[in-house]
Amino acid sequence: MDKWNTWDKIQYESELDSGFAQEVMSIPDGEKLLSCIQCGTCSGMCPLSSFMDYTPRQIVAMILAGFRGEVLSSYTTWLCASCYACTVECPQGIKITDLMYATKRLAIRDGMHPKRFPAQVLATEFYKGVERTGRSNEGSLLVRLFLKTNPLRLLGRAGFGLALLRRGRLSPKVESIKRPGGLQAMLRSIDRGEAARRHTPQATREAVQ
Amino acid sequence: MSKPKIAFYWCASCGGCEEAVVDLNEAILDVLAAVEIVFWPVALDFKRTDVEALPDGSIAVSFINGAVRSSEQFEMAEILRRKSQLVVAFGSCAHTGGVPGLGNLYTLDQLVTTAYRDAPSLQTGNGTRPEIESSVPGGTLTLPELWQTVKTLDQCVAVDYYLPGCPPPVQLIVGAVQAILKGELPERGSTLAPDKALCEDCPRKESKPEKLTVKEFHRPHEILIDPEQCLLAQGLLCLGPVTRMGCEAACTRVNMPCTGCMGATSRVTDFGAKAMSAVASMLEATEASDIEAQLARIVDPAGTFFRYSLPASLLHRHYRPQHPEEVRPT
Amino acid sequence: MPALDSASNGTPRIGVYVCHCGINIAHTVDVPACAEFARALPHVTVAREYKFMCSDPGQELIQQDLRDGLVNRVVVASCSPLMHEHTFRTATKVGGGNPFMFQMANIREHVSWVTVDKGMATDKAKSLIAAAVARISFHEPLERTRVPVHPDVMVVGGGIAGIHAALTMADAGKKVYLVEREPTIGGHMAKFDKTFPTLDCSACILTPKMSAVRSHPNITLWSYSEVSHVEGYVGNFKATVKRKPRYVKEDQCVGCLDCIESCVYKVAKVPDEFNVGLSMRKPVYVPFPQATPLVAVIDPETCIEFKSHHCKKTCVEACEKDAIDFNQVEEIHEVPVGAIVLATGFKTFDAKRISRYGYGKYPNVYTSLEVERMVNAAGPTGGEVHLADGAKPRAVGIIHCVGSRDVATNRYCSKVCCMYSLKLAHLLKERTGAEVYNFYIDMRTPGKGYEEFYDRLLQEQVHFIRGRVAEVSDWAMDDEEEGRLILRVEDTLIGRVRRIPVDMVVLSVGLEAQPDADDVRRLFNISCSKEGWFLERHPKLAPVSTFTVGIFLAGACQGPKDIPESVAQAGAAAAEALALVDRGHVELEPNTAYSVEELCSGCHVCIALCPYSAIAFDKTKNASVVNGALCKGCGTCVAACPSGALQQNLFRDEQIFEEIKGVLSYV
Amino acid sequence: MNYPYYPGCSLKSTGKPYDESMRAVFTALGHSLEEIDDWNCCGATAYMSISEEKAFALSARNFALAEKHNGKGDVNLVVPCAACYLGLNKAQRYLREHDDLRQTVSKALAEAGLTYRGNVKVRHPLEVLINDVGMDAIKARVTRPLKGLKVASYYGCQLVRPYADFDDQHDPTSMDRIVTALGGTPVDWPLKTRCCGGSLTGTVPDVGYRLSYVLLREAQRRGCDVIITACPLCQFNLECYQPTMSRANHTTVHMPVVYFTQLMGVAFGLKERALGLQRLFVPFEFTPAAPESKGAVHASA
Amino acid sequence: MSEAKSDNKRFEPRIVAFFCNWCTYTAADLAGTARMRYAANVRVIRLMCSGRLDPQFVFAALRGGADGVLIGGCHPGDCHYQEGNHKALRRFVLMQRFLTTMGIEPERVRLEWIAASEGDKVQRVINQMTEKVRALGPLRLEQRMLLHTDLPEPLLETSLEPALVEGGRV
Repeated sequence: MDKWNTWDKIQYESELDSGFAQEVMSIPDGEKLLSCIQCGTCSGMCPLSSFMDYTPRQIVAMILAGFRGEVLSSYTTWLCASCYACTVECPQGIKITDLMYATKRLAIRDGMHPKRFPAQVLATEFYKGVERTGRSNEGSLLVRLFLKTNPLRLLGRAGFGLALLRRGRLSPKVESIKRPGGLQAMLRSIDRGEAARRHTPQATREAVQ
Repeated sequence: MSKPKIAFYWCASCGGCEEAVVDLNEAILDVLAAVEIVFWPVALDFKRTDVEALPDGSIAVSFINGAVRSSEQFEMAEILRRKSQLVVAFGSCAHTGGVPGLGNLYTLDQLVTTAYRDAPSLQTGNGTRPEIESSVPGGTLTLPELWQTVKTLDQCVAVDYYLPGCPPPVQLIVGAVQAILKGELPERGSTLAPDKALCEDCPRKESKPEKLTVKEFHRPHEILIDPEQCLLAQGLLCLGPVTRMGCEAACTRVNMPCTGCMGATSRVTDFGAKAMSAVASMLEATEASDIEAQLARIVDPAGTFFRYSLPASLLHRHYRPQHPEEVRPT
Repeated sequence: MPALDSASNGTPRIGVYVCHCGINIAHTVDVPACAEFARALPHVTVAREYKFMCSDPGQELIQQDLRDGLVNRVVVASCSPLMHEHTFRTATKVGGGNPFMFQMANIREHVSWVTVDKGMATDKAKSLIAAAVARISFHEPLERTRVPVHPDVMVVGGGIAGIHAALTMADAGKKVYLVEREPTIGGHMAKFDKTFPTLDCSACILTPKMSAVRSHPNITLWSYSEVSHVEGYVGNFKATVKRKPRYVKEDQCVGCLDCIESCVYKVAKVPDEFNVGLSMRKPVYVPFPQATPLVAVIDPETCIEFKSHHCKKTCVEACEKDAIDFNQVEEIHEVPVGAIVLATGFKTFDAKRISRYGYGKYPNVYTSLEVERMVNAAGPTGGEVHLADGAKPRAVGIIHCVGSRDVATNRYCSKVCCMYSLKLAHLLKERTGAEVYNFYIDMRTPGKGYEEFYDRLLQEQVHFIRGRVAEVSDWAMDDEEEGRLILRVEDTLIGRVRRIPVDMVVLSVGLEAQPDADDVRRLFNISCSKEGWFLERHPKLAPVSTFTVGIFLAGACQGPKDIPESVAQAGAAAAEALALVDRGHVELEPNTAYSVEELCSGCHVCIALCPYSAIAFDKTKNASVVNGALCKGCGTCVAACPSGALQQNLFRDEQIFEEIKGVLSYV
Repeated sequence: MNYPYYPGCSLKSTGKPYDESMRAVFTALGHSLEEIDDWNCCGATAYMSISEEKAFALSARNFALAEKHNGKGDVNLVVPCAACYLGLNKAQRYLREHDDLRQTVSKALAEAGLTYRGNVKVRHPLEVLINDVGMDAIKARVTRPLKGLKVASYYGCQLVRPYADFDDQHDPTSMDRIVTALGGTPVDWPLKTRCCGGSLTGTVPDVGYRLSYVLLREAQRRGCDVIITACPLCQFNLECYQPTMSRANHTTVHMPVVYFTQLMGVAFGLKERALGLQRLFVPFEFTPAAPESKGAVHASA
Repeated sequence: MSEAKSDNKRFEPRIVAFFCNWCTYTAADLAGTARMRYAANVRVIRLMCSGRLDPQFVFAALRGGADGVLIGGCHPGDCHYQEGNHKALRRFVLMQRFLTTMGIEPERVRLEWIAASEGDKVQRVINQMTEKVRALGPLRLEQRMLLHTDLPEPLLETSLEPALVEGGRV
């Protein structure tokens, strides 16, 4: 009996999140999403769609249908290298790349992203790094990435790292802006704004449209 | 039976209208023979009290010239209205506001400041400004109150007839007086001048090209004016087509474009608006930029098209950029 | 000058009729409240509401009140006057009133359909009603003037639509001028091999009609000609037609083609327009064997005689009829016509605009029109389908929606591509036995026998892949792909990205308005849609007429259409044109300008303003006078008349002033 | 002319040769690049995945600094890194088009005591070289024409998509035109703008390598001598992992991958070290064609 | 979509529009058939051509209580009567200069070319204009005249002749 239940693929409306699409569409020009005709140009253009668990087109369909869990936990958005091929070619002018960013942000916000998935870890570490120094330091960034995902690779890459150092293409010195304080203040003010708006998502949408 | 009583009065005006009466020359003798003048401040020594003493309706007709801008002018207009069977708005100012009416382009304060402080003719003195009441040794002197806005006579009291012009042409005055004496007046409210535009009896009429268009506007001093040809055809802003005839083309005869003192014909609501419409339409330019360039040559639209009629026009006066408290709650 | 209101019609007794239009108006406008409001307005004696005022019982309400003498002026608040003004004017007339003692308030298009808030909608409706009521007190009875209609008609464009319209009207005994820009009539249809879904041969059904045109006594065929100027108005147009020189006397040439044979060019070197560049022609040529008229043309761009003046002129020697005349010049014809049918057709989308499909880069990427020629037995390859290198394709990919359904090119669906792609798929499979892949976004096959045709193709095992092809490229990932064209596409039904190697790609290009549609539109004084298609007067109720009465539309110049539709519409256009010219006269709207002569000072301001020279200064009357027949009623002169001596019927100053008061009378 | 210059983080490390050759080439052409003071990360790709508004704010800070740097008037900010170029361009556009966003960002800037007046033009050196400097000036500077050198221009994704308007988004040609000006032979190939895998080579190598490999493989099939790029990440991905790719695909991938500025430097006859050529893993060195024999590239793993 | 809501706190401008029959009026009908929602503040008066527009109409509307006036005609070159719209433009330019002199914000009177196919433009322009005029606040000339007049109350009515007073009353 249980076995049959696990085999049951039917999707119950009650399990879907009807508000999901609206949430995703709160980005600039997000409402264009509604005019998707499912032609698949995005997936066809995408150099990575063949590696994704859902193609970009499927993601769009799932967003509109309210498959919140599946979308936010999928690898698709994390495989997006944001090359904008889809955005440029979409016959309906949907900004699919921005959409991918939006789902990434939602996934992180709701902690639904695939755990310890390097692409996501990289983003987070990159983000933290910039908060600290105002700049990105590729060396330390990679180190932290590997530590957080697969420390063994760090060892594997050690040689390569040295080679880069030798060629002066990786510097041991940490790049930073002079006074990160000002920059941090700037970023905090945005946090406040976002927090304020998160409580009135309706407002956000109207503001953005 | 006694001769019909008539009165003359001047409000905001230059005195030109009084001149016009005098210009009747010998004709004035027939008039005087036919009527009894009971009030004419500029010429005869009657006082306000004399008029107030007269029984209501005892004056056959009052000729009032000038626009209305002060409490005194308004009171006199009211008294004369009460005392007279007929009130005739005499001249452009009483008719449509006239040149004093251009005061409506400014606030009272701007005008007073200019007149009593900024005028180049003043040597910088104590900055005296007229006060309604000013106390002097031996009592207080009072002046009539100056109004915010210049009014036409008919915006203050009911007017029976209009004698247009700055000043009204002699022949129209004579005609009017005779009509009154003979009791052959048209329906009340009408203007005692032909209801056709000036071109009709402009000596240049024949010279008009079939298709009258303007390539470029000029001001009289900019070009050598052809004494024969239609002034508009020469690019001069002649308002003859908009303006009521009756002046025997006094200006265009002497090479001056018509400025519209006689006001519009009976079918036109707003002289200036209509004038703008006609003038702009005649322009040849079609590209927005050319149009703007050409119209920019009309230096002062308000002063050009509303020289005599601003208070009577639909927009009536200048409005300062609005303050909320200015508008009564709807 | 119209008599004064009171004299003509007694004191105003106004009837106001507010329409629910089912719920179209009633769902946002409080109709009873509007009627109530109207009842209180000055001079209103009757105010009624009704479900459908345009219905017979609705009109009967008006007529009854007129007969009973309850009202002498009628205001209907319903849809747009452009929709039903005529209906209600007629109703007023039938009821014994004068059709122009009527005014309409547009509370549907301008109110109920565009407003959300019911309160505001009702207020707006009320003020529009107030405006109509205010103005109608100043209406006066008017008469329409009748002008005769010229019996001849003109058809512009000699494609299937133009041909059909011309024949229909000619058969009805009308003299028809058929003007075609190209050297031959036939249009796009002449280029096709087969037609869907019946697969009957295009030429076989078209050429008989073409020769019928040539031989029809009532048709004057002006090919290689263009309309250069049109003036006048419904029933009385004057059209100027430029006939380009062919340098071959049309009345002499018998179409023996000897001149072409003997041309000093032994081999053809000029890309052949008719074969969309797939073959070459000589400077002297006939577009195709069944060309109508079958008369040679000399193209001065490439003819040596024109370039150097030192040609041996072998063509002249060869022509027994001495038909060739290098001195021929452009002819100008000016003809009066009562009605004009526009059938100027369409152009196909330029596939170069979508560079990722490699048209113009990869030799084996063709447009559908090129393939039409290729599969045509009379075409450049004699119906042989082969690749640039002469080999037969093993696999062919047909990409749908090229230049359609794409914000970057054309937003709209070109309607015919799905079906012609199916047709080409069938023909290609039949001729080559290749694997044929159709790449589509949605299959659209509504129409008699269309879906069945789709099924037939499925049975023929043509592949249908639902997905818009991302790119056509030549980078191979394996030996199978080596040296071929690879289509990268998501098979959206399977959810997988596929790479499909083919030898030939067919781009199903969409339909676009003619590049000069905008000039043509101005020439005939009609409107265009955003995409450049000619705008019909009403999409449902007047699909073949335009906003300029007397100008009708046929075929794809009005929007993408297939052959059956074009022919049907051509028939409709012909019928409406016939109805117009057979009536023999038209009634002109009376909204013309008039001069109150005794008030005119003769300032001449108005005269130059009239684009139709309808105003002149009459010395004897000493006034400017308006010629009512020439006046089209724009009112420009009226707005300019400095002394108010000019007025416009139905748009007199006082009527408009009253209307302004009305719209501002807030409730 | 002296251009305000925004190198971006990568050009301080992995992309160092890009930075060096960029400055060298501009100097050689009689122009100069002046790094704006205290610039910060542009907030591109990875950052945008966490906070869009913050990303725009980061860009805006750089704009504000650039304006400060310039004093007044339009600022032609030269941005060589494709990712930064896109990121900053995107910020420009969104700030222009979306008022509410603009307000949020300027509020944030104020917190850092900065204002942005909107006078910055984000320009890629490639476009500057073509439009400001001009092909003739480039031709004129060439001392060692790259005769016979077959060059595949690889534009990558973010240089021309989606906002850049200086070149065709589907089939860009600016670099090819420069190659011709340098006397080389551009190789036409359909992968000019196909993504190299970006940061995936670091995060999901198996996928990242695959994307880079496809490009290198196609370039080899078409007999190229060298690939030129205009993006530090593209250059890094295509050059540094070649041995790994060879192993993974049981073939030899061997293809010099240099910055277009390095190639220009070579044609201008500039020193190897001035162009950072010594920092490459797959060496690139061009010897002008000896009479009769075709120009060749000597590269040794 | 800046749809005007019936919010009685908010100032609802009154805008009188003069649309030419062939382009702009038709476009407004199109907007209707396409069910494009827009602000209900504009009242359309149909003219056959923008060339019929007499500046008197514009001033009368303002005097009669309009807060703004919108004029719609065919695009230059598209006029159904060849160049009526040019004449409208000439008059408009002159009018604008006069309005400025009179201290009335020129944004209150707007001229737009809207073709028969541009239903969406009707929607956009009307919404924009409504918002613009809403921001400018009420014009209400009649009332502002009263504020400038010094006449005793009973005479106000006559003082406003020849204005379209009833029209303006609230």
